[in-house]
Amino acid sequence: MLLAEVEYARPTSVDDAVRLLGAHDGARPLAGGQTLTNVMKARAAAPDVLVDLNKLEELRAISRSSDGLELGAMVTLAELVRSSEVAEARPILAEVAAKIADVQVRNRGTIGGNICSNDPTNHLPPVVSALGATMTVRGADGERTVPVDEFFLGVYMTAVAPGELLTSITVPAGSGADGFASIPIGRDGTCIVNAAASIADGQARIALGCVAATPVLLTTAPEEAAVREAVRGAKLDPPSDVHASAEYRRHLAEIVAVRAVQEAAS
Amino acid sequence: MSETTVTPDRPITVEETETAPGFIGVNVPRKEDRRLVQGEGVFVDDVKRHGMAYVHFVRSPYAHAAITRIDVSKAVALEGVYGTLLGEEVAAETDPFFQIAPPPAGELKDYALAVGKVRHVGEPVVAVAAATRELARDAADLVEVDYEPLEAVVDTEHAADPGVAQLHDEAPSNTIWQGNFDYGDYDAALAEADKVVRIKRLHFHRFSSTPLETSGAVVEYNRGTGQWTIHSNNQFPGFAIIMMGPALKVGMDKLRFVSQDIGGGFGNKICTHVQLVALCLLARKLKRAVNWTEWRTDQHTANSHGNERVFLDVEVPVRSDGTMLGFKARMIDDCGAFTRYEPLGCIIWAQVTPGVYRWRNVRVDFSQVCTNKSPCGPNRGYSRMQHLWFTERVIDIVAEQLGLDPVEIRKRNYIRADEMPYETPNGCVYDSGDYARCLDDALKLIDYGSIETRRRDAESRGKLLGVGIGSTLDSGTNNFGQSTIVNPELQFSGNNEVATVKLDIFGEIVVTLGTTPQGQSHETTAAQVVADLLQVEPDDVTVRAGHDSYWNSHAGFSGTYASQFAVTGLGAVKGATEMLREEILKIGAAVLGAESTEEVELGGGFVKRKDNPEAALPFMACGAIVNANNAVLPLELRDITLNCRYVYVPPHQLPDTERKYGNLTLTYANQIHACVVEVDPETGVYDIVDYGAVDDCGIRINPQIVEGQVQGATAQSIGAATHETFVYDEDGNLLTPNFYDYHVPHALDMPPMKTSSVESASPFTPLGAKGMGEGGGAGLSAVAAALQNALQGAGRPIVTSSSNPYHRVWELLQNPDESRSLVSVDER
Amino acid sequence: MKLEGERRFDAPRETVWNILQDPAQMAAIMPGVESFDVEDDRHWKANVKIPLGLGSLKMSINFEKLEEEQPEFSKLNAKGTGVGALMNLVTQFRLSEADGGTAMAWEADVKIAGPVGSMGQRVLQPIVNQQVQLVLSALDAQVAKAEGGGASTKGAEEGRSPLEEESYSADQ
Amino acid sequence: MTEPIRSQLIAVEVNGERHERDVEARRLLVHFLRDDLDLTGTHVGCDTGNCGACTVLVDGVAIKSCMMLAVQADGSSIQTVEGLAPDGELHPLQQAFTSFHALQCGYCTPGMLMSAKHLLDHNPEPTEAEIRRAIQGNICRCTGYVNIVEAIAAAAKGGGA
Repeated sequence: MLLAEVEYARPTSVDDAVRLLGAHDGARPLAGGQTLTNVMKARAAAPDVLVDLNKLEELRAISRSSDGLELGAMVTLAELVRSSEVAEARPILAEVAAKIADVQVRNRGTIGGNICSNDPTNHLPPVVSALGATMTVRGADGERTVPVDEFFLGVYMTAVAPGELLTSITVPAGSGADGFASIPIGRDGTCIVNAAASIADGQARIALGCVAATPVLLTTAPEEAAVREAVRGAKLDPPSDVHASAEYRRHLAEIVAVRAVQEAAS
Repeated sequence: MSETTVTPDRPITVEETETAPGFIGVNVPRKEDRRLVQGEGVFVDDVKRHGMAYVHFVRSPYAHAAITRIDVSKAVALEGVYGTLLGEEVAAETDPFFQIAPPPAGELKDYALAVGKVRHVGEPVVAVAAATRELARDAADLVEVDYEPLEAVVDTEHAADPGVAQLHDEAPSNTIWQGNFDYGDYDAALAEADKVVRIKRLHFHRFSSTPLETSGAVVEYNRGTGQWTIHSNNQFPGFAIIMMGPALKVGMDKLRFVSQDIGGGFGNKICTHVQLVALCLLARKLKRAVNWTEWRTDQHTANSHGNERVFLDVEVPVRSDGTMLGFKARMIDDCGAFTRYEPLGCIIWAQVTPGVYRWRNVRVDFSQVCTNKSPCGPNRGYSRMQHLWFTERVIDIVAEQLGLDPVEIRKRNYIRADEMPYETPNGCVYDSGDYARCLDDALKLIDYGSIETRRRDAESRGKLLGVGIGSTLDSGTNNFGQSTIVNPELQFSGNNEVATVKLDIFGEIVVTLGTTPQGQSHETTAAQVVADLLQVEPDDVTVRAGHDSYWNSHAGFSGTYASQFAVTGLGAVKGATEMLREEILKIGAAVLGAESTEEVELGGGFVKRKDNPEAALPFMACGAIVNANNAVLPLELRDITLNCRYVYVPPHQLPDTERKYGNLTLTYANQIHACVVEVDPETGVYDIVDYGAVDDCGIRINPQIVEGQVQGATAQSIGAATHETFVYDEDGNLLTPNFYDYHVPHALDMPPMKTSSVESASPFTPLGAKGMGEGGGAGLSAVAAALQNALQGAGRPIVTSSSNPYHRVWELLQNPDESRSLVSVDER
Repeated sequence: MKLEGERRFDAPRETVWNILQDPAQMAAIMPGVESFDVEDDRHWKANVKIPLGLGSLKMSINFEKLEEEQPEFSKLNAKGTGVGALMNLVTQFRLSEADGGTAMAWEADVKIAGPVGSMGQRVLQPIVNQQVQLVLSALDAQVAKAEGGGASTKGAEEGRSPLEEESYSADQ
Repeated sequence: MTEPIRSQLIAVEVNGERHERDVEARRLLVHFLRDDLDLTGTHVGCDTGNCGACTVLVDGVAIKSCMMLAVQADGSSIQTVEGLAPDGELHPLQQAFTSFHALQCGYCTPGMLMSAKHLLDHNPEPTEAEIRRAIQGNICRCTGYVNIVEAIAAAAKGGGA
């Protein structure tokens, strides 16, 4: 539908963006807008000021370092799919990004936006959780890093506080033993349950999506029985909706966890 | 005539021939496309007027509530807001809409806006008009409405139970209509049966075709003449005018309906008369044109849904050889909060009472209830689709229970080609068709012979493979006389459609239709018929785009709905063109000095003497003479106008309202589809891995267009069978109000689709063609059957719902006995 | 959406009861309260701005105390209206003395209607759960504070906004 | 330093033609194209970003214009369906859509064509699977996609005519 009145600013530096976010109560960063715009159309949310991040070239970089892969928050999902650095360092990110929504959405949608909106049906929150990413957040007082385990606070809520901005996501270099599995409605519809897994040192780090307000992290031996046991042991209390009862979601969570770990192991 | 054609390598190009081209049956490229592929179509929201206001409806958040206060003062105070319209104004200025239902349910009051009470989530309560779309929305947010919530009625089966809240105070209960249908001798059939299969409950769910263009209108009011011009995408202006004239207390000519391009309709755009009346009042009140474009969420929440139906206490008497003698059932149809086009659905299903089967003894207790859900209306396959799904479920459940082969039991019970035309137990006449042959063709398309091998292959991959058949009908060219079966006081019967074909002053052949196409390619197929009759090329024929009631080329039932254009529309085109041809021949004969029209013929845009082709009069000369130089004509030819209006009227008769008996439609296209699914037993997730569709709609005017309709109808029924469902919670909130949660098929979702056709000409229609646009929803039946077949190795659950998203398949896998407990067999 | 739970407090029932029956202290534990008015001892009104990450949801909420059995049972109805959303919450709790502390058995039935209710279906349940957790944690803190310095309802009694932290801390 | 504004004068090039308009910050690009520039070929089919009827190319990239603000398009070059056949000669995709009967009502067609153009601009020889993935964000309720997929494949092979 149509947006409520809103103010708009298009800073050209991260510092200016942070200043704007801090200066206006009710300011929200506008990344790709593929979630926020729709929420605003429904007027379910009405930020007072949109701080458009699309001119912040410094947030669009993809680089490899000794720490692994550093992804600017404004890297689009399409760029993630195409990036040779991503393909070499952590191809799972590209493979999952390619499954998100559709071409047009991937052309605008960003990794930072997907992660920060933390809609339970999003794919990337469980992926960066499983990969043990670190988030770099900038605010008026400077930069801080947040381990992914502390990053997701709730639906649409992250450790990025008002006045702050997620600037980059650092994904550690991995062995390549990563996997992802999801059950969407149809071939490519809204996600019902998803899971990402990463195996290192004989342990699988699994993040389950769509079963709680934030990705549910589990660490277990990668054998199927152990994975199943771990998911059951997590005593998930997933939401029910038209697509899945809590019971069905709980059941699917176990299966996608197993499949994600199997893919990681293969 | 009967001929099988296999899907050709597309595209078929028209072969250039020196002689008469013959365009009927040829894949002529569409005339509509040139503008549409360039974005130059004119859809309703493309229409703009100076100073036009944009309208936003304030809608009810409650399913059932009394309105206790409305305050629009803050909205009106907003700069740029032109005004509002409230239910109380509507009640003062209009009469409630005419009701098809007989009293007492017919006493219910339905207005353009809620008056005193809301009855479904999304019901329009206040209309706000402003200078921009955004401002109208802003102002709508400032309208204050207080509600006193009432108990919401959402359960179809129990909507009419004692003690349940009542939707309409003027009606005595939530039952809108009830009737008993009793054909053949059901008791005798039961006595004769060797076995009786019983099914406690089957459920056909709510969904809609959700045309990609939502409803909308631009309405202008001419204060000098008191006439409204309604640019809209309403697909059945004839019906809208019948509803709106009395409500607005004006004559029909005051309501000018105009449309050009319509972005899909599928029946969902028939009942927009409600909003159109609100817009008419606003345009008059505000003295400016008003635009209303429905939002998608509103389209899902408050536009017409397809009817939901439950089938209870089903009883099927069967002989031991698998011959089914008929059925008995109690059916409850749910029309939602208002009746609008209903309760016509209570009789429409009877067009296909026995489905494609030789079932002679039928006893149905049919009722319709209202509930606090979106109003229902015609939706592709209207009311027959529900019933045909029921007949297909019955046959597959009987086969499963008695251990019979689904193919064999169908062939044993199908009406046979040599029985055509076939009169059903309730007096309908199936015009032609060869269902068994179509079934064979469909099975060939999916390589039925290899199914067991593929089943084993699937098993080796941990999957369950299943195959299912859907055999359905698309009955077309309604006899509106069937409305008298639901209400004998009604004065409707027959059907009609109009075409006007003229030869103009510069030799231009212009066709004006009465229809309102929404993608059905009327411009193209009409041109094909005209070209053949006048011996010209389709490119020589101009078919006006869209509809305008001021073209005077429409009649009471004009519109595009209910699978009939190939019969009524093209019948009218044929009639008008034949009139025009006669006139052209007369002019030609006179000018060329022939004794009679027998001595002249048409060819290449000329009238020619048969004995001397050199003596030829171009059409342009004919047009010029009659239109601008008519003193040269002999007096006896002065009544020739070269402007021929023809009304096609099908040969319908009044039905017997007492016995609920008679021929309710003219043609019966059939669809025999076969589908193969693979189910992941761990999750209930499944894929359609193969799909074959064989359709027979008689003579195909343009095979490529027919095939396109088949593919589209199939996609819709696959969508409905899998993920498309309107789900309400116990409070009447719609939980699938947008394309996130109402998942329609995307390009990736569609299975490989193979199509072929059989052409069994209709003996009853002008061109041997049958209407076929609705399809019969064969995919719904085929998917349900394939799932049941796939799960036979997993506890043999019975599929009892038309909606089978993954979670339902998983539930069937978890608890097969629950569904099995709904069916039983009595041995005699 | 029905929720229920049990909560234990290391405080006498009296202390917990005093907090829960006091609108001013309740206001302090509710998320996003911008203004709060006590109309009479059974009716209160609040304007809230519930922070939901993508933007906050503004609502005006009318509270009505439906039942009360001092010092153990209370039932409350809250009706909220906002753009795109209507909320109806019926909640009740029962306090009992347990192991030197207090046990609270609570139930809540939340209904959200309007576009947000329909569209946000898949996220509402986790959001509501989370808001409930926030309320319960705030209640824990409030109880602990009361235990530390003795409960006070002075702020509200004197007509000061209970939202000003000073109105509590000054007295404590 | 940038300060928030409620409306802004923007300049865009649409189908090669430059336009300057003062727009409210909240105005979506699709409404800017349709209502302000009268380019009504770009359609609206949903309000949640699912249907793709509003797909246009912004600086050569396919996006859904219902999820972008008009102010965000400031300075960019936009191509809409009206720009596919500037001289009236149909683009090979347009020709293929008509030859293969890839449209019925035509409402999804402009968005579908723009998605297809984006595909062929980047991948001139797509497989059927790639075509389907390229248009998965465009909903068609009339055709079942069968002929759309064939038309795009034919246009890629230069067989649109």
